[in-house]
Amino acid sequence: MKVASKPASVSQSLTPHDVARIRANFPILGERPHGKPLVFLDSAASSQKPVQVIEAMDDYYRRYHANIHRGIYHISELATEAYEEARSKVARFIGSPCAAECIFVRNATEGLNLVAYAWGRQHVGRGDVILLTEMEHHSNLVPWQILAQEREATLRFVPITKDGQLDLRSLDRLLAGAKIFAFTAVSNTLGTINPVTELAARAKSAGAVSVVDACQAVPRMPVDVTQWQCDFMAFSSHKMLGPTGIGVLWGRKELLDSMPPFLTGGGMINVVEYERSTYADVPARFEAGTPAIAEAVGLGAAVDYLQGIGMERVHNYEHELAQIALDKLGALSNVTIYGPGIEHRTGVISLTVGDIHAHDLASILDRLGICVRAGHHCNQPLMEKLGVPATTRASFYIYNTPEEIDLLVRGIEEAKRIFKIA
Amino acid sequence: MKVASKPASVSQSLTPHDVARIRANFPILGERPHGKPLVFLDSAASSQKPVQVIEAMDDYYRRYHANIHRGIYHISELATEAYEEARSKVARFIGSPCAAECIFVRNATEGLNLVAYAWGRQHVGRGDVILLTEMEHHSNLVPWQILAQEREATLRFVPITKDGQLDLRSLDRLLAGAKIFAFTAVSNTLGTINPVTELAARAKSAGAVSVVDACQAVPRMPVDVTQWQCDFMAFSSHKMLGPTGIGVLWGRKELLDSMPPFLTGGGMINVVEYERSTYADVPARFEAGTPAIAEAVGLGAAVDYLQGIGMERVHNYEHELAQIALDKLGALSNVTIYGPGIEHRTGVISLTVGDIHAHDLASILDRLGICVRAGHHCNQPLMEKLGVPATTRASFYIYNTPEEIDLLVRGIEEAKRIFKIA
Amino acid sequence: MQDDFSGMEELYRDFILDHYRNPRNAGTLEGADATYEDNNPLCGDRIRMDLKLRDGVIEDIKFKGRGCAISQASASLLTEVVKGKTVAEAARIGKEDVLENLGIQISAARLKCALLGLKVLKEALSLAAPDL
Amino acid sequence: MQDDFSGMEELYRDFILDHYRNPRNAGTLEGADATYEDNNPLCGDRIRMDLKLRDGVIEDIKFKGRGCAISQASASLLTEVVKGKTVAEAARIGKEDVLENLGIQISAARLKCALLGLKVLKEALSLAAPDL
Ligand SMILES: Cc1ncc(COP(=O)(O)O)c(C=O)c1O
Ligand SMILES: Cc1ncc(COP(=O)(O)O)c(C=O)c1O
Repeated sequence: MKVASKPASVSQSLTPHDVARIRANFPILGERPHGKPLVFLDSAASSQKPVQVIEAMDDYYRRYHANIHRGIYHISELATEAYEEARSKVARFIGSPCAAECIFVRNATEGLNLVAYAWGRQHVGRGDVILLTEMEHHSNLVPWQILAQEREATLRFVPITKDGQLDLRSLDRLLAGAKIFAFTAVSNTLGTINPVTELAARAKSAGAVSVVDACQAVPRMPVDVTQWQCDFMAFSSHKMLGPTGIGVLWGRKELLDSMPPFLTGGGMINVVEYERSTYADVPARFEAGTPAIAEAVGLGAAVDYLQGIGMERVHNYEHELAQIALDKLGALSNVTIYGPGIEHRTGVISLTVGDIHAHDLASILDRLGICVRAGHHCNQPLMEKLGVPATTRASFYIYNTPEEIDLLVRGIEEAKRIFKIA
Repeated sequence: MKVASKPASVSQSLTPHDVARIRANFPILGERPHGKPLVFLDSAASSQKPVQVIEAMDDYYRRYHANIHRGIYHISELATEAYEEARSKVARFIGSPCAAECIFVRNATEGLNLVAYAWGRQHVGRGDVILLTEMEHHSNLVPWQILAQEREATLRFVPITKDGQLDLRSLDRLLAGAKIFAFTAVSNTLGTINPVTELAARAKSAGAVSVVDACQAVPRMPVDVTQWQCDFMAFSSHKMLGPTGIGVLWGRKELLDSMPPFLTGGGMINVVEYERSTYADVPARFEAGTPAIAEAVGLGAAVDYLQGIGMERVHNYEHELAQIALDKLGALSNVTIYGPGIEHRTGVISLTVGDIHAHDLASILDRLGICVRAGHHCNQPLMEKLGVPATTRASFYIYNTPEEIDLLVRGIEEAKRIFKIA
Repeated sequence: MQDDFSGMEELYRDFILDHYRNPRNAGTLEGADATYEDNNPLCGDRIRMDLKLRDGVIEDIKFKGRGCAISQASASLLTEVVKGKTVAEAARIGKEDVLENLGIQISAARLKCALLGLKVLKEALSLAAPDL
Repeated sequence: MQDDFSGMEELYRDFILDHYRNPRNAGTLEGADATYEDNNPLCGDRIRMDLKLRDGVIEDIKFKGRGCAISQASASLLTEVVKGKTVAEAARIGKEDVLENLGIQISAARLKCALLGLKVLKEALSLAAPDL
């Protein structure tokens, strides 16, 4: 790490000492798969959890679990408060002026579907355009395909450049007639950081609502919806130190207020008669049934943890790791790295090694205790575009170290030896 | 408890000793709200969790959390196995011949919506009938209202008798033209146990699919879909000792196989191109995005725990508690109990006390550490039918004791004193 | 066991029970200038208020409702307080005033009950005097 | 560090790498009696097989695919095994046979890779000889 020589950035990033302290909070880092220390380089798929998050949920179940909202007794009041407090924490974390703008869903995927169903079905008609990009995760692609099929709408795609950035030269033409522009803030395959503020502004000028897939952004960088000026944004708890089973759809209040319910049942109603019902205000309107209460508590603890570090520092540290990784991996023969240069990307790095298939590489690394993802990363069409069947992806987070990058480099060298590649 | 005088039933129920051992597994029972021992009589809303469940999830996060399915490394394989093993446990628990018939959803509410969207939108058209009952929870009512509105279909309701049972005399007439018959196995307000096997068979004869809301049944009695011969069944983990954030939709394989996807995105696809996609087989087809992995592990542990006791014994013990409660509460002046006699019901008891509103009663009981639910129990139209704005509901589970019923009785007496009711 | 309930006897004081059982200004108004009804969806409490104004003064007010002692007594008390007041005066009544009138400690879960009447009154006022 | 990989060198033995890099019976067949293609959606491995039968015997077989060394080598090996066999013989080939031919230990996560070729072969056979 070049920290020592860059004093200005020290306070803005994590020191080895900080990282050591962080690592001590993650019990799983003590595991030894195949007898090797765990080197977890798959946080883009799902991050690990600090004890603070695990214990917050544990504590919830041991001390104050009860169904929320309709309970008058003490522990139900505590549970209700904790659930709503988690919503407020999330809202503050993403710069939302109003907690009611944060809907708890299962994961980002459900959040994106919610928009496609509840907003999309209301506004998208025959011949309308839905604009996406060529780097979307299946979760920000398939829901729009289905909407387009149902409504005979047209899908368009912002193309990507050779180095994996959005090619915005024809954006205005593509946006013409668009009702929706859905795009990712950060590519989960290429690591590309997209210019969200610009994209949202241009969507608005064209009369389209902007839907931001912030799955890879919220865990890794300061995100502020007020600054981004987008309309909807979805992300998952499990990628940002929080539990599985919960995610967030954020939406501008006026838009959410105008939308019909999607999933219906207990908790989202106002008056129910046998034949018809009226519905509660947001956010309750979009949270049918007993919600993921313990998970909200866990997500709140994850937000606290990240805020305790500071998202600027999280982002800068990951950037440093990305720089080191690009330098070291880029120096290896027969290694191809996809995506843009360091100034446009975050710590998600996809690569291929000679003719070694990604699965074979991942299997070999696994034996060294190194966890990477191999495959299409829910980006099948992008893989076609890149002309590879699959890539191996290493992704870094606050608990990773430069030493782990060295282990990755050695692992790749070993794979080359086994596959008899120079 | 009359256990001592009924030796035959001892082995079929729980002894005070068994219950004491069970109670020791539930950390929350050591809480002292308002300085009083916790008397938790709201398990119908959400049950408490044994350490076995809490620790299974804890262990998951501490030792082998990773995203599932696409991971080649060791901990991802462990997570994938644990997730699928949970599915198998659930399938065996409900007598399903095939694990793929169990779809993990967030809660029963989402499961019922899934049927309404994916099966309903495909099969229900103008003038078709959707048959429900007058005792359905909002979650098994509102999704069908919306479907009926969209498709100009007709809702019908099986009426209830004075004592809160289904009045089946006109069932054949009501079923004429029905595409769907959705009904609860056990009423969450009245405690009524419905004759599921008969209802499902009569739905089948009439050409309707049967959709069973088993939220209150699966936690409390042996449930076997092969014996019930129903088509779909939904239930929630959080009511059966498991975590929040997960539930199950069970469906007959042929039906699930024939259904289009509902939520779409990562994990539920086969081949994705920019313009179109093909979808995975069930159950993956209905599980879009990163699922509730830790929650599945927790649910699996809950199933193990319940099976360790045996569902016959769970059911019988609850029946005993219900009997005791009906006897003691029924003997109080100015107390009205809703629902059928002991032979048709389970340990969910709704009551009113003089002109004391349910919320006031619940507030008073809360000060004694007694947790009961007050309100409409997501059964607003049923409340209208019963002619009360709200009831107070006490519900019993394996960790409750006859002594806690005595405390409830004393609490009600105190409320009457405060409200100056004889 | 009695001492367990100090908080409860405090909450359900005689005058609360009296307002609950004998609500003041109960009923509806023929030819009201404004009528508003709302409910608390989570618990089902419901309150409707009818207002008659003359020269900016609340000449008459009636309410109808169902729900817990807290919500009904609170609404009943409120009608007593605002009757004869100007619309402007009534519009200035806040949460704190309502809680002070009730004179009891309300837990978070019951706050909505205590304030439902006030919410309905405010809406009715803004219907009756939209320019306010 | 070499000893870390005993399992890996075992898995990626020379003949596996050889089949991966020089797949036998690679390509497609003009006028095939049956063609089947499948993929493993979770990882993207893809295999297509073309069969030509004569008198119940697999006269020719070709495969085309992409994916990991395990899936491609396994498919390549399989084509060698079944070529010249009767349809009935080929239909009897099971998972165990495939794994035995590979002669290596496969972890749970990679099992689908190793068996994709077999799955495609079975489907192609049932297309070519539906009565079997
Ligand atoms: C009979 C019944 N159906 C459906 C539900 C809804 O369950 P959930 O809120 O877990 O989706 C409940 C519980 O509230 C219930 O008791
Ligand atoms: C960019 C992006 N979008 C969407 C998703 C879907 O997230 P989830 O599976 O949590 O719904 C992911 C993660 O897999 C992602 O990286």
